[in-house]
Amino acid sequence: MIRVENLTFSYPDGPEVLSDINLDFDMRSTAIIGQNGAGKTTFAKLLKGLLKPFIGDIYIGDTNVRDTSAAMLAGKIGLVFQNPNDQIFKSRVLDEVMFGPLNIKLDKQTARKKAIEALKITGLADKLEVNPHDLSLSEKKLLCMASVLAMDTDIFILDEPTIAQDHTGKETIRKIIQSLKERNKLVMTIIHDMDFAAENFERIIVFNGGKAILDGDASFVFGQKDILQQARVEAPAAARLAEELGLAGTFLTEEELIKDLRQCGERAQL
Amino acid sequence: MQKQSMWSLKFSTAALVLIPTAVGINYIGKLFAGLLKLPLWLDSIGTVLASILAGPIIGALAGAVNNVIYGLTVDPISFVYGITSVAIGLAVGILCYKGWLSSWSKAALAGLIVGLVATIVSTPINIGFWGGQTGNVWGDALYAIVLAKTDSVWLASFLDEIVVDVPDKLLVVLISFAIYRGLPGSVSQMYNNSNKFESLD
Amino acid sequence: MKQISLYADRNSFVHDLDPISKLYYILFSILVPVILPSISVTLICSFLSIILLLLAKVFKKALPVFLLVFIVLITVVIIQGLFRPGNETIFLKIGPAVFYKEGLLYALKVTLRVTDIVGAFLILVLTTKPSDLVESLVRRGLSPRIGYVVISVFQIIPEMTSTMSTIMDAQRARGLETEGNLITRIKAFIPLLGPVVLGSLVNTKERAMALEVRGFNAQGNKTFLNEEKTSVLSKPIQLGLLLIVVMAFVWRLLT
Amino acid sequence: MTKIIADNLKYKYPLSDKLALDNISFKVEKGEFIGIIGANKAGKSTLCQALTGLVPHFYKGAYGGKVFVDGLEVKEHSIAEISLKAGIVFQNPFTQMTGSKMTVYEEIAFGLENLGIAREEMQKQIDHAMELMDIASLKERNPFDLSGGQMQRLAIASIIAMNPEIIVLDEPTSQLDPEGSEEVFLAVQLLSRQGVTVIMAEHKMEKVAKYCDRILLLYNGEIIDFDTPGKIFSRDDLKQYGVVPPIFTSVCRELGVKKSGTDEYPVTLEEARAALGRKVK
Repeated sequence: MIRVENLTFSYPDGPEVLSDINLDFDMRSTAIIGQNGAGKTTFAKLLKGLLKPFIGDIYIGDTNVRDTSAAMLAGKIGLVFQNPNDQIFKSRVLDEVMFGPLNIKLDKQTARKKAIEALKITGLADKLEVNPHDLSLSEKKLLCMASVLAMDTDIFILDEPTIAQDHTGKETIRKIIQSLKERNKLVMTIIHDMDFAAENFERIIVFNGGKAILDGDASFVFGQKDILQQARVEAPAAARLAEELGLAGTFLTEEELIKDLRQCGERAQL
Repeated sequence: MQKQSMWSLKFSTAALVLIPTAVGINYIGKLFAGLLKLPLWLDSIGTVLASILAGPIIGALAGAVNNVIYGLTVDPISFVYGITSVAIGLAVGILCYKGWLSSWSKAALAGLIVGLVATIVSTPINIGFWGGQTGNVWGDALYAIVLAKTDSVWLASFLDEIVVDVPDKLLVVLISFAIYRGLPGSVSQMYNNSNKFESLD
Repeated sequence: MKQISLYADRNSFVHDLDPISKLYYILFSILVPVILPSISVTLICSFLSIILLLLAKVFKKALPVFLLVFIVLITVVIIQGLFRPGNETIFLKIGPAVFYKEGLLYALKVTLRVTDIVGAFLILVLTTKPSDLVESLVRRGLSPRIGYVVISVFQIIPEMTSTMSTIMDAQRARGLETEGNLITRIKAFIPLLGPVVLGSLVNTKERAMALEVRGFNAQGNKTFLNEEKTSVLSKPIQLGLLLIVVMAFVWRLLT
Repeated sequence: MTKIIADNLKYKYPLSDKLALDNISFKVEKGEFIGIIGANKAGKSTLCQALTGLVPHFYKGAYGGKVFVDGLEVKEHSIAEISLKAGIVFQNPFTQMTGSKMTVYEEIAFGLENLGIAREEMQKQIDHAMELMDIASLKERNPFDLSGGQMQRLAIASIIAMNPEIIVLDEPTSQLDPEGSEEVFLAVQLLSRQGVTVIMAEHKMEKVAKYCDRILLLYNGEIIDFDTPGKIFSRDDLKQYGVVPPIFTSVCRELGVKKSGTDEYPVTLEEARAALGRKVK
């Protein structure tokens, strides 16, 4: 879906933010993790065509991002920004969600249909007529997700989706990611919430100092304790508990850990 | 709830904090207009919004502060035109209080009035300061023509200002009205300084 | 963070002066040429400002501002020279354009007056930290709340400007076109400005609360962290400037 | 010594027809570190604001019952008066900066200037607050140039410098990265050890379990429970209030492993290790 070749980037007069990144994105859902300032958001903006590579190339399908504009890429790749206040401007939830689809030249009927679908997935279907700024921060974040979902792109990038979400909100986002996967979309995220990343994403890439220093499935990545420490990334809670208990292997979720501990218990009883 | 007098000098903190925000909006409006290469200034949206939300005094203060800041940061001449900004703030606040900002057609009319007020206040300043010009290419071209034809500095200067100000203020008031109508209740009621909380005991 | 203030940090006796004396100087520069409206007086005042700008080592920073003003002044010279009512004496003929002496003299007067006033303001603006100016005024009775309002703009504008690029990105990511014909560009204005306005209005609530819990509305006298900047020269300078204004006035009455 | 007393507090925002807080009664003793948890819209922020006078003085609306902070009845005193007793820190560090000060040092001074504190005293209090929040090295920096975690610690320092007995924090780490969050938690813990009474609304249950003495569980504007982390997270019905306990607790609950000698499940990594370790080995 996406091919990144020898990508290097720096802002004018600034130091290098990304250096020599080579990555291929297949259909596996992918989480990019790493400290603030590791270059994650810049990377997402480059994929989205909002910034142009300094050196190197990015291909979305067969299109080189260099040869196209952000507005033209809008129908192919969706990016949900971190702060909903940076994009909400309509006075009705439905209008806000229809804005994107209308921009990519869908007719009004289709745009409305897609918008309502997206609002259903995000659990906001009963709020079509509400003023977006009367929503809570977590609902606003879901609204922004809906406004990108409605554009029905093949690729979705979510920037810190779980910030300000309580348990219910996280469950909703989990379901959104599931349904996107089922519809054969590539889902990517930039995230600090390691528990959520470990549970919901197949592939994890660790950024540190502008380089992709680790790349693999979640159990591989969270098993590399030394490299994680160097990138100052904390492993998911389940993995930390397993380590404290001296269990062999990497545990990503509560369920995996419980299963293993049960077996341990049974073995002890035998 | 009783409607408070529009001339009250007791401001809530929210209303005061609205002033720097309004100045910021003015600034950003001008910046975006420049970025999009629009042929107008659109640099008083914040002042107009402040007036609509918090009354003529806050609007006038926002106008004054706006020009003081411009004077301190870009162009000292702006200090002098602070009077125009104050007038815009007052005019919008009064019109709004009298119920003029209730429909698109009324808002458009209000925009024209605000443009006229701005022109009437600016013209003497233009004459005193520049001999009547505005620095706007189209306006000044008209000024030159009228001056050559009629010998009236006042008429020329007035027309110079009006062709620039009226379309700009009309659009500014309409944009502000559009934004205001889209505000949720929780934001728009924040700035009125309604007196007391009720008791549930 | 990018600063919007024009203040230039230098070492000079003008910088060391208190802001209030500089306000007196502005008053002086406006009043004297009004009281004695001759070209030579205005010329002297303008020169005085320019010399002070040079001594304060900020003349280079003043140039762009003067340039901005002079662009307008050029049109004044042209239009007044050509069309000013009362133009009689031909001064210069360039092709079909005829410049008259009366109009040009008038334009010269406007130019000098503007230079004088802009120069005086620039001395204040370029050599005084905005916060020092406002603090001085607050000490002299300006409401601290209004003082806060003025000073906070200097930080709020850069903050808002920096969200501008994020908003551009966010809306372009949703397919908004920001280039193209006039209609396209006009259509882009609201989706771009809307989030700044709404976001900043929502922020005013939290900022107002944060201020109130830090005693913004406390009764009683306020104190200041920084000591007031004073100079032994302040009083003599302020008195001297006032004296000149009064003398100019008397001179005007007598002659 | 009791620092906070809420007695049947009720509150309704203007333009709303539903009580945001209802029948809220509890007491907090000096030096306690209290966590407020609950789903979004449970009333956490409103309660935080009610402890510092913003509810009702800033919002107006309708108010009933009584709240005392350090002996002062909130309803009867201005926000400025209450701020000497109880300070509050919000979610977003940006909006808490006054925007009128050029350095960290001056930013902290803002509140003290408003209160009319004498200069020497002011400097002492600022230095103390900077040291507690570990930001003394940032003294001359522009507040807006700081990282999120640094800025939030500056916000806390600005409140601490005013010497309140109580500090209320409304989800202070929700916008920060893990590193910034940890910085803030450690700083707040330090405050609590100095005898300051801390009230913190928070979503990160792992942290709440680790740092808080007691937890107030809110749902729909009402108090469901107010007890130790062990007791709260051992409740069987937590999920129905939109709260999920730390993973450590769920794992132990699933395996039926309790803290030795109690009827509670472990809530922190250390407790879980201690309890499970016996089983694994």
